[in-house]
Amino acid sequence: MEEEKNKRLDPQEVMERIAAASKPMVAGVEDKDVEYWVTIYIMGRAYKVPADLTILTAMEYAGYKFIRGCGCRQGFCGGCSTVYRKKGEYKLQSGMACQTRVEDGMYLVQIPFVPAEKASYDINKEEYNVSTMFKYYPELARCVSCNTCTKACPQKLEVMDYVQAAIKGDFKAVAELSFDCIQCGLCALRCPAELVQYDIAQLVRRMYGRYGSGKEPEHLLKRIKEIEEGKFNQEMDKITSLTREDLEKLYAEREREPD
Amino acid sequence: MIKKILITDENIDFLLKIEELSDQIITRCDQCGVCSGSCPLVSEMDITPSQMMRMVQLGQKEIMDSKTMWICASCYTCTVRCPRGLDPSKVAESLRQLRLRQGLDHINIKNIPKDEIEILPQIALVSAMRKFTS
Amino acid sequence: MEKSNENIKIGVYICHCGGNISEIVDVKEVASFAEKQPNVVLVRDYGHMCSEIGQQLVIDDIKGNKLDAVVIAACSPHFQGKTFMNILEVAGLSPYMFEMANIREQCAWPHFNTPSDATQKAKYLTYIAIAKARLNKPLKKKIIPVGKNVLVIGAGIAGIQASLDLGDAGFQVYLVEKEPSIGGHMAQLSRTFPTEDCAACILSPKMADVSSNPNINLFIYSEIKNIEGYLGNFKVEIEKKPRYVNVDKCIACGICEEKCPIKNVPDKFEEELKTRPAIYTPFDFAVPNKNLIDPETCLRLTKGGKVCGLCEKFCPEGAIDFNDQPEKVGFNVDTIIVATGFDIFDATQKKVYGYGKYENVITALEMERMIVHAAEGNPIRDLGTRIGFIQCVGSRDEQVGREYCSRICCMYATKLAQLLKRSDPNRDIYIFYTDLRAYGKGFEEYYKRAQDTGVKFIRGRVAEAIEDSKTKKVTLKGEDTLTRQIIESEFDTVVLSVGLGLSETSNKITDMLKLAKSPDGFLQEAHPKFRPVDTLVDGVFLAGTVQGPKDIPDTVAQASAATARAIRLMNQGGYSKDPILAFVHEELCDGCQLCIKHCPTNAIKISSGVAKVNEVMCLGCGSCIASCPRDALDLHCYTNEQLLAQIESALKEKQDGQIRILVFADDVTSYRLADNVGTAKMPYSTDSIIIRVPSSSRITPKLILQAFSLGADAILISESEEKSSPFPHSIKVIGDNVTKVKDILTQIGVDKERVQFIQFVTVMLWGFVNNINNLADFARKLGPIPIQKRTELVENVNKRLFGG
Amino acid sequence: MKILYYPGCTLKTSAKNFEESAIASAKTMDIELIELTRWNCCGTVFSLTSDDLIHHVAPIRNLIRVQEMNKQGLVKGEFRLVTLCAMCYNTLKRSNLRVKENPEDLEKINNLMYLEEDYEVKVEVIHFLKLLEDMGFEKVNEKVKNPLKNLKIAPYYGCMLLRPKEVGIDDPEDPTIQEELLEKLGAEVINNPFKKVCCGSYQTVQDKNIVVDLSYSILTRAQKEGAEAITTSCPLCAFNLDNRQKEVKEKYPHFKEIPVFYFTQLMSIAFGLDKKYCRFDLNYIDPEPLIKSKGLL
Repeated sequence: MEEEKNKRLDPQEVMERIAAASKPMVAGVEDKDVEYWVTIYIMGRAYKVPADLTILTAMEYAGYKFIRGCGCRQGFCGGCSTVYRKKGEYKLQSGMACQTRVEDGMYLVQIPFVPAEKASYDINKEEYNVSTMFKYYPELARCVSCNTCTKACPQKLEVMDYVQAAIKGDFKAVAELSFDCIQCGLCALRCPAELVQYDIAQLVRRMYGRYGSGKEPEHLLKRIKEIEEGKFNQEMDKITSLTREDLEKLYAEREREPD
Repeated sequence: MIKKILITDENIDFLLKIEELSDQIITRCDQCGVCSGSCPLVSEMDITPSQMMRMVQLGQKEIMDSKTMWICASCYTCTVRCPRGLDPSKVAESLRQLRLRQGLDHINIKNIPKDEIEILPQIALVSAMRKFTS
Repeated sequence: MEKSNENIKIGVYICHCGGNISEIVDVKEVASFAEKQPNVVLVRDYGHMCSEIGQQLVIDDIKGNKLDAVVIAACSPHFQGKTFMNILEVAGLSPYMFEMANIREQCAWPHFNTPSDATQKAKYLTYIAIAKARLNKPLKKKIIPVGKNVLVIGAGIAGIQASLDLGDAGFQVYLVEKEPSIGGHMAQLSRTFPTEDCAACILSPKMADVSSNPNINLFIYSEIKNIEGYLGNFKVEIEKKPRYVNVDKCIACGICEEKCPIKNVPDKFEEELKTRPAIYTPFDFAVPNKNLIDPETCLRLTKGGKVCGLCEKFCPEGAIDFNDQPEKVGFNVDTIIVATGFDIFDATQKKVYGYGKYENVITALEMERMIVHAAEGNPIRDLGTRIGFIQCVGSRDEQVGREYCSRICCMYATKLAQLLKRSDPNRDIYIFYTDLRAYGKGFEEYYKRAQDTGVKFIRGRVAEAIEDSKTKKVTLKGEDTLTRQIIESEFDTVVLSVGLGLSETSNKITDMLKLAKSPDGFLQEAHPKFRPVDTLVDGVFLAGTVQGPKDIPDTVAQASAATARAIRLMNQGGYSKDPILAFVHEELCDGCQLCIKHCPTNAIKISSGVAKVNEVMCLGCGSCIASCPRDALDLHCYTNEQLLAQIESALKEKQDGQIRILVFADDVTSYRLADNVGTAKMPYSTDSIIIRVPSSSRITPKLILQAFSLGADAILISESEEKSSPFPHSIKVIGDNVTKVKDILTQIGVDKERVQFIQFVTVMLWGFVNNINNLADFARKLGPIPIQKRTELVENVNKRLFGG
Repeated sequence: MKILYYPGCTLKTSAKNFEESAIASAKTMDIELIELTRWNCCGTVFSLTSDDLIHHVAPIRNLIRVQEMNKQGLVKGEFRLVTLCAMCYNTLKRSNLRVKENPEDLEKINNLMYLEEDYEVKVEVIHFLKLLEDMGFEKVNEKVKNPLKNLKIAPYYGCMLLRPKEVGIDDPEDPTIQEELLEKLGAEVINNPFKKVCCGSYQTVQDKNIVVDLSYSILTRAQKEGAEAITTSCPLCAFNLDNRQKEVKEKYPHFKEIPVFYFTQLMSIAFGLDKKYCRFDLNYIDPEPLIKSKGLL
């Protein structure tokens, strides 16, 4: 019955509930204040948590301390990849713990880190052509274009398309399609050909950035010129001459977003 | 050293597995040798394609240690010439898959020499991966 | 004179069969039951009806009491049926006024463990036999007049042998050959395996006999335009192609050949290895050994006017006649022997061997001609020292659509190889084979002789041949599968052992005579084991390679066999046939022609607006009857009326709670199978009554529905399995009939499984028993068909069956 | 005539010379080759095991793209897909045939690709050579401005265009389609008996001296028959016959190099198109000296 109630809410009401739930829930709010509850299973163990939390906050509510598997808490660092299954569905889905709402009967487990091997190379010494990519990641040729990676991507990127573009040597397409990749590793986990799509895309983006785009990074160059012209020397000297206490005071009063 | 073989139906499951994978009635091959005579790569092989068919017929698992099915370039010359209308290339593929599907790659793609990778076109790399890795 | 069946006098005899029947069935009870039946004037029961005394008993009764029909309840008609039919004939009655009730194999024996049921069933079977006898007609055996003329198509060794046998036996032979000389492919051969006697030496005397035999009318250089009709009445039209040489005057002196300016016409007889002039004799020992002019290359015939004409000028006998015209000839024959022979496989189709592209790749037939000419001292070309034979070219090869083995290539290759080796010992000769088939008499010894001569045999099929464009030598690539090594070696000459295929002319003949082809493309014999030279068309026989690849001894044997089979029909001047033939109730037929396509031998023709059955061609299967919406078609001895009477009497005495299964059994297989089941004493449900028909395709959907409406609980249609059935497409007809019945049953709400169609072979004893018992249990479980539905079954049956 | 065209990955990189010369010569024949949108790998090499479906997903998705382009009106009722690379042709056509003959496999593949529309098996995969043959090689002859007089060419087919029989564009034992095209271009055609022998294909990755021996026998036999150059229609054959001549030279020092063209390059020259379309820089053995010696450039 409880689950029925959640479903019928219209989006506006959902937003309000998330806002209410996101109040510093972790800090000891009594159970009676919480209106809706759901049961979720973290690595098979059941926990009763307020209905509208994200997986991340729900796990924290359940008592988990995050040493790894959490980072920006805003969905762009790719640290909190999670595999979950909604009640009654057969599919294993994946997403970012900090971006996915809990639902009643959700079974989930965190995959904090994907142990893929990133090739080491010096981008300056590499030539700008297809064989460089195959030199470091020959397994790219194993792609069977089955599109499983696209289905796993929390950022909704067209992962298969950028892998195929890589094989074709269309580096511009790879760079653009893979730009928003947060390197969460979920695509690599699902790939039947055992590729590491995001490492390949990273190499291509670096090559494209260095050789392919042909556009210079104006603000970067402008800033370097300013530094070389000594625009900030005076301010730097001021900070380096401060004592430890002054620095701590400065740090405490710094302007930052609320807890 | 001449080996004695046991003609029993014990190893029939090996034959049945290959027949199922390749969708060929392998017992229909009457060993005429046209596939071996037609194969462009037969000189590189340790056993000839017709002998490969024979060993599958008798369910001899030692065929898995031979390199014949790895030398096959899937050129289908045997397919268009087999008087019995069989397809030895499918039998070779099934033998390869039997090994690959256990997760044992035939080549280690990491030690393909770098200078080779530089000149090999994608069509070569993709085809080789498809045939030699699981 | 024909009595109407009201006052027909029937005598009924119940046989004890020495206890076989009387120990189970109460013969007295059956006898008293029979006495009460209308038209039964006399009933006897006796220990051994088939004995001398028993038979005399019947003869005296017939004469004494002027009986019109006789019913004997005893063993299976297949056992003593013929004996009793002969008695009727002896006593002056038509044998078709006799009916038999099978109360031994199909009653006493199988139901030995239920004597009372067996007795009841014996009564039913006798009751049914009487009902049928009441409606029997005094028919006579059909005598089909068959004269003594036979057409032999094709004058190869098969046609020659058949013609000589028939000629010697005093039959008129019309031998038609499309080539300008008789002899066929055998004339082209050098020697023949395994005895190596020279083909020409043993063939030419036979060819001479053909021309000298008075009974053989040879139509040489002629083609068959049309054949119509049936056994005893085949109308044949042939066209004699113009020779432009008067055969009587020509003495084949050869002067015209010297004078003729055209010298370069490729000679088909020499497999185009040599050329001939426009006016030529087919070959040196040709019969008739006369010249003819080739219309396509003769200057006069192609250009007309006064061009050339040298042959006419120099012919000492004035035999040249440029305006010779094709001549049509027609005649009638009684039987036909098809001996149109084979064509060798067109080796250009096997591109991988390069025939036609590579100079030194030749066919075995070309090699035959080369050996002949080499033996005469003027070889056509130098064959070099390394010669390779490739076996199975166009045989055992699905890539060219020819799966069969041509049987003779292994032996002719072994022969050619030895001849070549012996004529020049330092030649290296190799034969590439997969299976060396030396199966015949003396073949294995001949194969050993080849090995002694030094011919080497490589077990492996050649994969491809490649010619060196400069040296013209041909490299053969293949695998020696015995040592699993790859062979790649050069040869001066490569000989392709080409297989055999049906000859082109045979296709035309096949269409005219509507003969069937077996999957390998050759003509289909009536039965591979028991009628190997017959065809399914009565009076047409096969001889030689037209029926399949074979060597000369088998061909000659088959030719003589075909002759014997033809003589069997022609010898007594007539051929008697059972009167079980289809006929038309002319008053009911409106000439709608629906039945025509249902007759397997298309024996039905429309004449003066009404269908007419050709009694010679009719097989008596009855499969046409179901197709007639107006029941105009019927079958003698198994008329609708008779079958209906049998069905009614089978179901009449059915009490409530009882069930009755009707089994329609085809006489060739199912009925005999039922007998075998009885002889093996294998019990089955006594609720089943077996009714005998020539083929179950006789049982029309209407009859089945009527049987259901009369109270049948389930019906089993059983027919001989297609492969061993004498009736070509009965299985398909029965299938359609049963489907129609099942649809109607479903429409009316009766379980369609009440009618079953099963194909049997005479050894499926358990199959027969289980089917009947299962059907009986099934019917018992379902219970009888409600009365209302039974009447509905036969309402507007025609509309349901034929629609519209 | 507008027709959809599937390039294949190698034609976009190391075999650009094949693609550009093809597009240019097609345009001269007023055939507009429209590249398929969002095409992916053709799924080479056609998977031969009966129970394997995943490897047919890639080719079928390409064929779905043809459906999409028709629905979007980019082409009207044009369900033919032209391929240039023989390997792509073989894989796409055989997969198409596979799903046509096994509807239950098609259903599984359609279910797997639920993000795509269902494939309705309407697409017909044809090769550029077959397209030209169907249009009639005389039309090619009409466009020839610069006939390849006394340029002795031995066409090479390899395997994927001819075998197996159900997809072959010509007789597997005696192909003549390239010969007819080259004759129409004015070249002198040489028959190389090894024109249908395999080049070793992907073995070039695992053990290149297999390829070295095969190319050596194919090339020397062509030279023996008098050929001055080879034509092919597959980037892998081109690589094995052209680039591997380096290793052939090392193993057989007396071997004389011989240029390997794509047949579309010869078409471009015969049509008198600008040399830049042929991208001879991508041919390993530089063919320009030969062409110049014939006065064709």
